[in-house]
Amino acid sequence: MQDKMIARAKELLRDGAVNRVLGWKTGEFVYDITPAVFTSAEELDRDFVFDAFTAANLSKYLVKESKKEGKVLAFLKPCDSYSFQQLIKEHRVDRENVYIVGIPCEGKVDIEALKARGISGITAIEETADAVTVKTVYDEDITVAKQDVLFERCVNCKSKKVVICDEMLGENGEIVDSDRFDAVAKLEAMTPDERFAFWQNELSRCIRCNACRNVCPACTCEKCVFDNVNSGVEHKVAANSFEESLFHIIRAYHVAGRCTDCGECSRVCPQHIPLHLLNRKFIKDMNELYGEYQAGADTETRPPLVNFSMDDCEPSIVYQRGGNA
Amino acid sequence: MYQLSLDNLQNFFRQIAAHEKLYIPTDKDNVAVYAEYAEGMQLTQKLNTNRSAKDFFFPQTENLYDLRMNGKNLEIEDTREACEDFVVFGVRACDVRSFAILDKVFLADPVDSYYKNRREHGTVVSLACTRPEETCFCQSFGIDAAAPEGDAACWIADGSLYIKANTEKGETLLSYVADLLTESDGSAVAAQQEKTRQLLAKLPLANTDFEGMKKTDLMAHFKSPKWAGLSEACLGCGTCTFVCPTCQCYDIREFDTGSCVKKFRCWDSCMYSDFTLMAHGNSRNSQLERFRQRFMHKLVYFPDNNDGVFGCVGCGRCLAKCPISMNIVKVEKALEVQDA
Amino acid sequence: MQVENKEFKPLIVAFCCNWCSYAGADLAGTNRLNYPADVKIIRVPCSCRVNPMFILRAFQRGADGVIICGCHPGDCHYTTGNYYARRRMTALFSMLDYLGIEKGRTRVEWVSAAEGQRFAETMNSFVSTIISLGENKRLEDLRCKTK
Amino acid sequence: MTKETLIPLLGVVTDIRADTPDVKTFRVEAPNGGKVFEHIPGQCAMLSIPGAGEGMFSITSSPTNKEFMEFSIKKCGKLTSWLHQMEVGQEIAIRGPYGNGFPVDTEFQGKDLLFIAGGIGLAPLHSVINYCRDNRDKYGKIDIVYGSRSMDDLVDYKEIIDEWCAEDGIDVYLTIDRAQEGWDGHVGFVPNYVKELGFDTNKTAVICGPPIMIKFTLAGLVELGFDKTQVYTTMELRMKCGVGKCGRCNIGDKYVCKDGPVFRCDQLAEMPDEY
Repeated sequence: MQDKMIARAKELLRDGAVNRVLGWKTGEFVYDITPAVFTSAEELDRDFVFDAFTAANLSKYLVKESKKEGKVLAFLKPCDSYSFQQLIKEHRVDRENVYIVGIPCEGKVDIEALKARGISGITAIEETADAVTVKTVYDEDITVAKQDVLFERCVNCKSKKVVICDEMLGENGEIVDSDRFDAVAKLEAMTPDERFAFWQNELSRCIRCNACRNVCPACTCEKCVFDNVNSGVEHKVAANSFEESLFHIIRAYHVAGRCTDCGECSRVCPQHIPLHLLNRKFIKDMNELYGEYQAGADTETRPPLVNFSMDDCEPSIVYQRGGNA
Repeated sequence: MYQLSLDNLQNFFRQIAAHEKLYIPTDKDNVAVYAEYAEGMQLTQKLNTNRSAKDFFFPQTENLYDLRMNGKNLEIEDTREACEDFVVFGVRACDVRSFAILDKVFLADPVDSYYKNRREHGTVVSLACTRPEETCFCQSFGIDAAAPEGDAACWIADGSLYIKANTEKGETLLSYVADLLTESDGSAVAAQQEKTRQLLAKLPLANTDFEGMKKTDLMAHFKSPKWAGLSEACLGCGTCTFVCPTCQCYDIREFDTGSCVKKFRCWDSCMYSDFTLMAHGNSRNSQLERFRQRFMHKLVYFPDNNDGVFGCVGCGRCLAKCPISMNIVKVEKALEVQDA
Repeated sequence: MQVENKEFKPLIVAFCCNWCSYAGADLAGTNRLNYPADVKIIRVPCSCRVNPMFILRAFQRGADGVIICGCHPGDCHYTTGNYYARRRMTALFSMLDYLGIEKGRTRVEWVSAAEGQRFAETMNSFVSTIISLGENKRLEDLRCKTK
Repeated sequence: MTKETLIPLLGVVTDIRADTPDVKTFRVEAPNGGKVFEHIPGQCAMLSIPGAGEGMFSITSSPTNKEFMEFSIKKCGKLTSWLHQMEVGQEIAIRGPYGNGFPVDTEFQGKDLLFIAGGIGLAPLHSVINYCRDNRDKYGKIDIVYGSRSMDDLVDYKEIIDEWCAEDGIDVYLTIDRAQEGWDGHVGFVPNYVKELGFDTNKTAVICGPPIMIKFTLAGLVELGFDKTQVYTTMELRMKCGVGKCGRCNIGDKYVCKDGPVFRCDQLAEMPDEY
């Protein structure tokens, strides 16, 4: 796929259809891949990469890139295409300045999951269709099935379909029947005390680095309330459990109805907090209470929180269901 | 050098904990963290803790003092709590060196008494590495992962813990566990060090050389055209700063509790847009400038002010944690190319 | 099991919409209907003015319960404000429940300008719910509790 | 310096003067009288008010004054607005002194001095001007060029007219940006006025004012034949700790709060342009 992408990018550059390419750039050790803008065929040949580790969602970069001079070619995976379409819906990107090439995705490998298997000192990684083979300085040669080391978001993939593109490289996939809400349901089934203990433990690890916020393609405010000195909540550090909860509730709430469940927040969290479980709770609730809704699936429908119906349920429904008082 | 069978490790911890608060790296939620020793707590098998050890001396947040205003009267109350003696066990060579770098900042005149107080009460027991990771590059800064510094240094080899005191504090620590220790000639340690050093030489970043940065002067690095490309993907989050053992920038803020105003200090990141924001404007408006500041500070400004010592210890945390995998090694390599 | 604490005086914050519920509270007052003095009313233009942050901040500052009162659905002064508020608060309350905050610490009630009686009853019932739940310990900021 | 670097001392505001519509001068003394701490001209202090924040201000009074310190402060943000509202008798938190100050006892000694200020930029120079007046025999001729938007915006106008202008060996040149009724002095921007006045190049110059004014005045002086080593300026940047540790005012290998705020212009030329 990488070769096909480079070839197509070079064609489009040469034809003048675009003047730059947004993609992924190789790093020092196979897996440390950085999003980058390429402007020439040489750069593409030298540095462009697309493999099991090109996990970063490029849509957010298009907010800025699409405002620049000329058309930019962006390679979007299914997840990224949902985020991009949501940004179009919110008028955050200039669609006409972006040429989108959709690319299929079979899931991305989480290096942390590999390392959690005790693999360290990685010197090389080889990838086949359904496995990765890792070589280490300890003269090991370890083969792991991809399925076992995918990101959580890929294990519970919601859609392999690129929802918006100018052209598709390879075959577009379909929306997948996923079990992504199972983890949320499991938490809902706990008692409040258990849930409280669970989240206290998770959120107490937060170091307030803002990676979850800054990577989120839905978090595109010019000035975040948590950076606004006049908001009274701009503190740079989660000084206690209250501020941890406050930050994460508001962060998730602010993208509720707009979150496409791309899973970037959990991917980047240096403290491994399962932030997607907060976002998914909102999605699950809204699906159940206001009808199925997938952010980014289209550009017309109104997101549930900026919509209403006369016969919506009352907020007290929250305390009536579940039954785990 | 002294020796202790690993079967006795719990006794070793127990006896230290009987004298002073003891922190050891242990596994929690799939990562290693420093935790106060409790009966039966196991030492992690992981190379290093998820967060750095700088919290022990420079915590992410700490209260400085309280202010109370009553009409025109103001009351200033120093609220710091007395610091007890404590021991941090199992600090890796890179993190031990980070304390020396923080010392250069906080113990320089005028001394930061909050930091100094903790530093004086803390005993650092290092632990030699045996299984370095690909993200490690401490050797680029002259750090020997097989021979860590610290008040006392430890090695784990052939089912035994070897320990050697380097300072008076280290000697005091050994006195807590004297009955558990036997003399050793350290041959097992030497053999293990040899093995570790061979592994270190094979690491992918083994040949990263930061000294090349010094060949070019400050303004040439500052004006390098490379910064634009390096910083273009930067999200402006503070991950690299907050996992870094040597980042020391802080903010002083206040929290109004309703009954008083608490002045506290907390880690800050030069990557944040409001770091240099003032009432009349911002001196670093773009992420390029902020990104450049972080690396210029570590690789150029800090050595300029501190006899050539870089503000980095090669622990590799930022390499592993950056959401977009941009890091100090890539920056160094890019700037180096420009020199050639 | 919550031990009944006679000493416990809950602090309740009530966000009342200017057009209905605040007038309802006024009516309760002029009719001399009793409701606990623990309820502190904050007047807002519309129930949909209530940002989730307001609710969390109230808890931070020591509130034990937060209630949002607005016009009855269909009667909003701004036509549809309370419909939006209804969805938003549902989502927020559900999230608080998900995080393990006690059910019932937050509530939404629709009270019209003519319902002084209903306002007093609502407040009485909410205060007694909060008394039975006890002090807010799960969304508190200890710094605000020190003297 | 304040013994605990981050913990302030108490100061009492004993006098407040309104200098211009948006500048007030505050006199601060220790609760038991006298100065809270000693300083040298050009140094700063951190003033704080609970709830309004903390900010770095230059000390405008001369160290030769043994009874009190003064601060001329322009209203422009949250903290300064609060300060402008307070009344005499208010206690505030103060720590310092911070920064290097002007080299009054070394490089300045025996030199003819040229002070150039724009607007509130007079505040840091006020201290050094009065210090030089009080140690008159140590310095040569003193020239002061001071400009502001309008007559009403000239800080310390009364003192300038009554004391500075009246003193032998001091020449004061005032200017305002636009002509106005009641003003028969010079009209025009400071950098141009300096060029018009055409000073001898054997002087040591000190500039303070808005960044744009500093830039053009420096260019003007260079045009007149001044060398950058003869020109000093004082800067302000966001500061939190005041002791070169919090990293906020770091430019190049300098910390403005510790290595500055006074810089010689040839030093500035070697620093990254981030101020």
